[in-house]
Amino acid sequence: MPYIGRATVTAKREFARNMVSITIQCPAVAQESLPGQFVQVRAWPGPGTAADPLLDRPLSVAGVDKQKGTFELLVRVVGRGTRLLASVPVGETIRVTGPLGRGFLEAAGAAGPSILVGGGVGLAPLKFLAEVLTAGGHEVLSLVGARNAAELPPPGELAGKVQVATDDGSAGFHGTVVALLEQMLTMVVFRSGRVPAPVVYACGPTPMLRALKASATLLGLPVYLSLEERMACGIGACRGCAVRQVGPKMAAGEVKMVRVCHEGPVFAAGEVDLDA
Amino acid sequence: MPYIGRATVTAKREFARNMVSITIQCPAVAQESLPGQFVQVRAWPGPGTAADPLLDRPLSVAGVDKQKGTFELLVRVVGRGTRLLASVPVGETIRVTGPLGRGFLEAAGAAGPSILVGGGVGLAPLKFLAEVLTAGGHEVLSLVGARNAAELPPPGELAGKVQVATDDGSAGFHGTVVALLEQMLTMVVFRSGRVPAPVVYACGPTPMLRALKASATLLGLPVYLSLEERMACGIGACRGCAVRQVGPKMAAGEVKMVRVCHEGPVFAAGEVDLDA
Amino acid sequence: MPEMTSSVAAFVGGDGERSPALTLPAGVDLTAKLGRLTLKNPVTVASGTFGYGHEFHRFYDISQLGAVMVKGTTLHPRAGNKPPRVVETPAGMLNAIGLQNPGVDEVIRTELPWLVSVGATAIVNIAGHSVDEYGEIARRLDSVPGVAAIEINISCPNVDQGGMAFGVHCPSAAAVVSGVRRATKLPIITKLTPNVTDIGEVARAVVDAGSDMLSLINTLVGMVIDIERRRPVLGNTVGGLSGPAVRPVALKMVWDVARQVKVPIIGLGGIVTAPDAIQFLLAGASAVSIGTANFADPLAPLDVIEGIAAYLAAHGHRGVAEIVGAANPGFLGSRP
Amino acid sequence: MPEMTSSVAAFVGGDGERSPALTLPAGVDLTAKLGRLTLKNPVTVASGTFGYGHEFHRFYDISQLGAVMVKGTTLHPRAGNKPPRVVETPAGMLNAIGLQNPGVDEVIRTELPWLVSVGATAIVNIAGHSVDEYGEIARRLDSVPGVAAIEINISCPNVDQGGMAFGVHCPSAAAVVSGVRRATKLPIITKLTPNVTDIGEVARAVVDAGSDMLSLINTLVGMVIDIERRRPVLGNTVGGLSGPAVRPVALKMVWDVARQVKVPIIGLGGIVTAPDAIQFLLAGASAVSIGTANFADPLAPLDVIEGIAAYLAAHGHRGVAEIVGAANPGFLGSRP
Ligand SMILES: Cc1cc2nc3c(=O)[nH]c(=O)nc-3n(C[C@H](O)[C@H](O)[C@H](O)COP(=O)(O)OP(=O)(O)OC[C@H]3O[C@@H](n4cnc5c(N)ncnc54)[C@H](O)[C@@H]3O)c2cc1C
Ligand SMILES: Cc1cc2nc3c(=O)[nH]c(=O)nc-3n(C[C@H](O)[C@H](O)[C@H](O)COP(=O)(O)OP(=O)(O)OC[C@H]3O[C@@H](n4cnc5c(N)ncnc54)[C@H](O)[C@@H]3O)c2cc1C
Ligand SMILES: Cc1cc2nc3c(=O)[nH]c(=O)nc-3n(C[C@H](O)[C@H](O)[C@H](O)COP(=O)(O)O)c2cc1C
Ligand SMILES: Cc1cc2nc3c(=O)[nH]c(=O)nc-3n(C[C@H](O)[C@H](O)[C@H](O)COP(=O)(O)O)c2cc1C
Ligand code: FES
Ligand code: FES
Repeated sequence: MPYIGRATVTAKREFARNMVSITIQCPAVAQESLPGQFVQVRAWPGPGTAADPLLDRPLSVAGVDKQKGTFELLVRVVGRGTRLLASVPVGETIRVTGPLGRGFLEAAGAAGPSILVGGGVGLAPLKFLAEVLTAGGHEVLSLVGARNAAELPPPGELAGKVQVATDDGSAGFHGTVVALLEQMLTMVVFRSGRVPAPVVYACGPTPMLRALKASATLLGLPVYLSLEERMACGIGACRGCAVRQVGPKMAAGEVKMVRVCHEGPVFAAGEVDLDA
Repeated sequence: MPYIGRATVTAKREFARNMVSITIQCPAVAQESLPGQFVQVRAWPGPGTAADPLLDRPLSVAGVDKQKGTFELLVRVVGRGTRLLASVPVGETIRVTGPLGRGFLEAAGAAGPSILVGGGVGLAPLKFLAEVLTAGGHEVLSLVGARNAAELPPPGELAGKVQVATDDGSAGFHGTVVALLEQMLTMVVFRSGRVPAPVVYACGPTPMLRALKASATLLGLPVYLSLEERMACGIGACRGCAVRQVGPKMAAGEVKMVRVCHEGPVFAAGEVDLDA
Repeated sequence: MPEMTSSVAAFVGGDGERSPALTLPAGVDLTAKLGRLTLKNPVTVASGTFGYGHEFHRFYDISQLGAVMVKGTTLHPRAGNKPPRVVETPAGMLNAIGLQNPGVDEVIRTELPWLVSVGATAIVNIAGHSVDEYGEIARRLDSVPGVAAIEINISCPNVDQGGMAFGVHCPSAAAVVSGVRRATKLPIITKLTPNVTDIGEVARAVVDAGSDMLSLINTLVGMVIDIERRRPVLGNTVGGLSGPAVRPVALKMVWDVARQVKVPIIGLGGIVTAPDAIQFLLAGASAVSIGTANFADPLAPLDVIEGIAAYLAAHGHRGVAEIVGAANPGFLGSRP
Repeated sequence: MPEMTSSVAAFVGGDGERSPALTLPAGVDLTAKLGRLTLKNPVTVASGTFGYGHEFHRFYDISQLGAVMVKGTTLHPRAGNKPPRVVETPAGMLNAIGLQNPGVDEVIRTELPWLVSVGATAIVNIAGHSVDEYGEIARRLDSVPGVAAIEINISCPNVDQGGMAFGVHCPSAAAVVSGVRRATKLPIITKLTPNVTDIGEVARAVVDAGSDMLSLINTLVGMVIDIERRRPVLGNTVGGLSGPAVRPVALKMVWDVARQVKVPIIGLGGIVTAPDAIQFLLAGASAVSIGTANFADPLAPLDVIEGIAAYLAAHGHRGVAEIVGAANPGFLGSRP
């Protein structure tokens, strides 16, 4: 059963430009969360006392400290909800519902050597995933993309090996993170002929996921994507976040919808239609 | 021209039970305000970024410090707007529009010996008025009513002589502030045959104002009332706060509306219809 | 200022936290009698906002609700509209789900038995492309255990054919209701659309056609445009507006309809809190539905049930019916 | 975290502070051409939310606005409805002012000359109890200096007779417009009510009757009940819902009407910010009106003018007309 109730903000820090790390005291979420799962957050009054913004905001769990009973969010301030959340003073409570959804490793079925590909806020669930994988002794390479150096996370924030890419070339590889992946895969992984092949986990803007799905499929690697879709309830009730299921498991002519908030947010790349 | 823009909360204290005194740095309002005038306050996001609560809240100026450029509000927390205002941390800014409306002494035309009658939040403008009148060397007697002792302002908060009345008799006169006034007027003022007769200024719930209008008219004293009406704009534009003008100045059959926010909030008791 | 702090706390991070069990005052009977349909209490949850109840049953025991109106059910399975399907608006949201549902047979096979198993009172919301289709769905549901009533959705703005098209004109609305009336003995609730010039007229037409009750309102048609992409945000272009934003419109329509028909009314549209719900009861609704509020506060219906009970107790009422229509001088329905 | 602090600051105490003068980018022509009515810019202020402009002229020079739609004007003075006349609702408000105004002759004698004297473009919103009365008001305004256009209000929900009753049926709506058409050579804008099943039908009827332009929407009918007193909050029982809450409904109606008539449309309903206004332009409105937002932020129209100009500049447009209807594939109006 997901937790629903108040939780206290215990720390905040600027993680990268316009991105805030927020630590929240909530033992239930800290205990139960798996990488790739998310919480619904309300950091403003309502809905009874003030109804705008009306809906909670979905945010990935970016890490947990089970001992302390805290979990972390990495929030990019893009609109009013994220701005209100970023403005909650340390010591105040917000409302948290979660953990929700299916995580990366549940989607993949097993842990092993992994390549993590993230852009922008896509970083949040991957940070948690990298921690869990390295703690389990698995090799992890994270490829982190951003528009420029200022938007990159500080070095050392992600467990395992990290390579960065920036659109403007101000740090690391000059280009997209998917281009970086392509280069690395052809150069490194395949040349080494390593078995088992790594699994690719990715989270980021849909165009990035689309590009990634194309290249990785080409290279024959299993790819799991964490999707974002506009949500109303976040708990599976409204069917607002549904995407179309595709792939070999479907009968001809069969139309099946899956909910990003419930069957997802992590899906095998071949399982969902990214083009709707 | 009324000020419109941000102003900083510089101090907060609990004034009486459920009533907060808030000091706001805003030289324009501090300089220009007269007792009985009010400001429109917005202590929450919007209207563009969040539209609920939609409208500003009208609050009387309860005092000014022209030197420091600050003014005071006395706010009773009754709903979401006043609660949000009471929750603004010292150091943060709110939006202020004002001063607005016509004050007590502008309505009365001249200052002189005065009886101030206030219940609940009606205290706010009277506190300011008592200060200005005593500073001008006028005799002031304030009659302050509350449900019980806890809701009364601390002694010394109001300039001039103060008598209190409580509904439950837990402090001062046992009964309404209007009953107290009646008793005092018959006992003190008239027996002393003093000339000029004092002017009565009042602010409080409409039933209190109605009762006061009745008794004071009976006793032949000039009475000025600060009215409250639901407001949308607070600046005279919407005609939402209009009340009907009555009295000898009106032609037979003439219907004239006055705006509480613009021609008021202070009116001569005989000038306005309190029964609509 | 300790008191200030506590009054302030409620304003950061949403409304309060609560237990998943109800605490009710003694001496208040919450039973809601809607003609031959009797509900535990007058608080139901609105179709399309509660799925089939599974998701909420994780948070609280949904048998505590007056009834669960299940997601709009069609004859055949429907995949629904293309994304995005929802977008937030000031104090509201637009949805264009497009009646995604597994079809009536699957609902009968899996969802209704589950609702029965957890003790929930189920009302099945149905939608069709033709009068015949409505009738056929009703026929299949007629003798299914655990169906307390059928709610006819002639007000869904998010499907190409059928849906709201039936609900905006009296003759077609009446035809659907007559068809369903012939197909089932179950109590029929007809759900009205607010997107009409005169909702009273439609209400009278469907009551004359045999509807045992009415529910109102469904969503108002609306849209949002993405100014950077220069196209509607919703995949379906338009959607249905719901949530607190529409509450004053919904209340006015319940008020009007309660003056024009005698059948029980289920009021909905933007209800979040007990005071919101009580407004609808006072206007003349015998029960209410909580819709969009379930998304913003999954425990909202429990607060509403408790709040209504507390209001009744505080005002010395022993039952809900005593306040139904109590603010509406023209209320036509019956009160004890 | 200095950046966080600045992004946070905007959230306490309302939206930003601004200068009462406009700052506009070079190279963007804001002129709005609405048939034979040309406005400085496409941002007007809505009737009933701006009085006759005096109150706002204390805060900024109102000649900077595209136009001022003055308060609904009747043949004789009107006192309006009994209080309370306004009540806040989620992201909106209800009003039942009841057309308080000094009558057309007084408006001609004092208000219009003042508006002329400050350089404002005035559009007079008129309301009558009969077709003849509408005609008579228009006749009196016909040759008055400083009247840029007449806006026919057949959509006011707050008066017993006339008002919205005319606007919900095509024949009566057309009759009012024909009457006014005969009485004046001034450009006529007809203001439509959203409280109808099919606003496109009414739009076509009034355009056929000679309306040069349309404005939409007026308010949705709604109500709020005081649950302690058990009676409607408003003295008038019902009122008109306005503000951000109604924006999605208004936008959808502008979108629909822009696909059915070729005349210029003035879009309104819940506009607060430039992005809100741009949605209406992209849907097919040639200009917009700011209504309720004036109450919550008296300087809102200035932000909207600047924001539209900035959007045009950022997207390489030289004039407003280039984006009118740009998101609406069925847009019927003309674009350069
Ligand atoms: C499962 C899931 C996990 C997420 N995890 C994170 C995370 O860890 N960190 C993080 O910073 N963000 C995350 N997001 C995104 C985050 O939920 C949104 O950024 C947030 O809801 C925006 O709220 P806002 O009020 O600040 O923006 P709004 O004011 O609502 O919108 C700002 C802008 O973003 C657009 N927008 C808003 N929501 C969406 C959407 N769902 N899809 C497309 N466009 C949208 C709006 O149209 C607007 O242009 C996640 C989203 C999902 C679905
Ligand atoms: C000119 C003027 C000066 C004022 N000065 C002060 C002051 O100095 N200090 C102070 O504490 N208050 C003052 N008030 C009252 C204050 O404006 C209201 O208490 C406040 O707006 C309520 O806002 P809220 O959001 O907290 O309450 P809401 O949540 O809006 O409402 C709380 C309750 O009060 C009722 N209510 C709200 N507004 C009104 C109204 N105008 N008339 C009747 N019932 C209403 C609501 O129906 C509800 O029951 C003044 C009002 C006016 C018009
Ligand atoms: C996401 C969503 C889906 C809905 N689906 C249905 C439906 O299938 N059938 C129906 O009759 N109404 C449906 N509705 C309408 C609601 O049942 C309700 O009438 C409306 O939302 C107004 O109530 P509210 O403001 O409390 O949500 C849906 C509403 C929403 C928000
Ligand atoms: C207080 C108030 C008074 C109004 N008076 C009039 C009026 O006299 N004539 C008219 O055509 N519309 C009137 N309206 C409607 C507005 O002009 C506008 O159509 C409506 O409020 C929707 O726009 P908004 O949401 O931006 O306010 C009034 C609205 C309000 C809020
Ligand atoms: S957001 Fe409601 S089902 Fe996913
Ligand atoms: S509140 Fe608008 S005129 Fe007074």
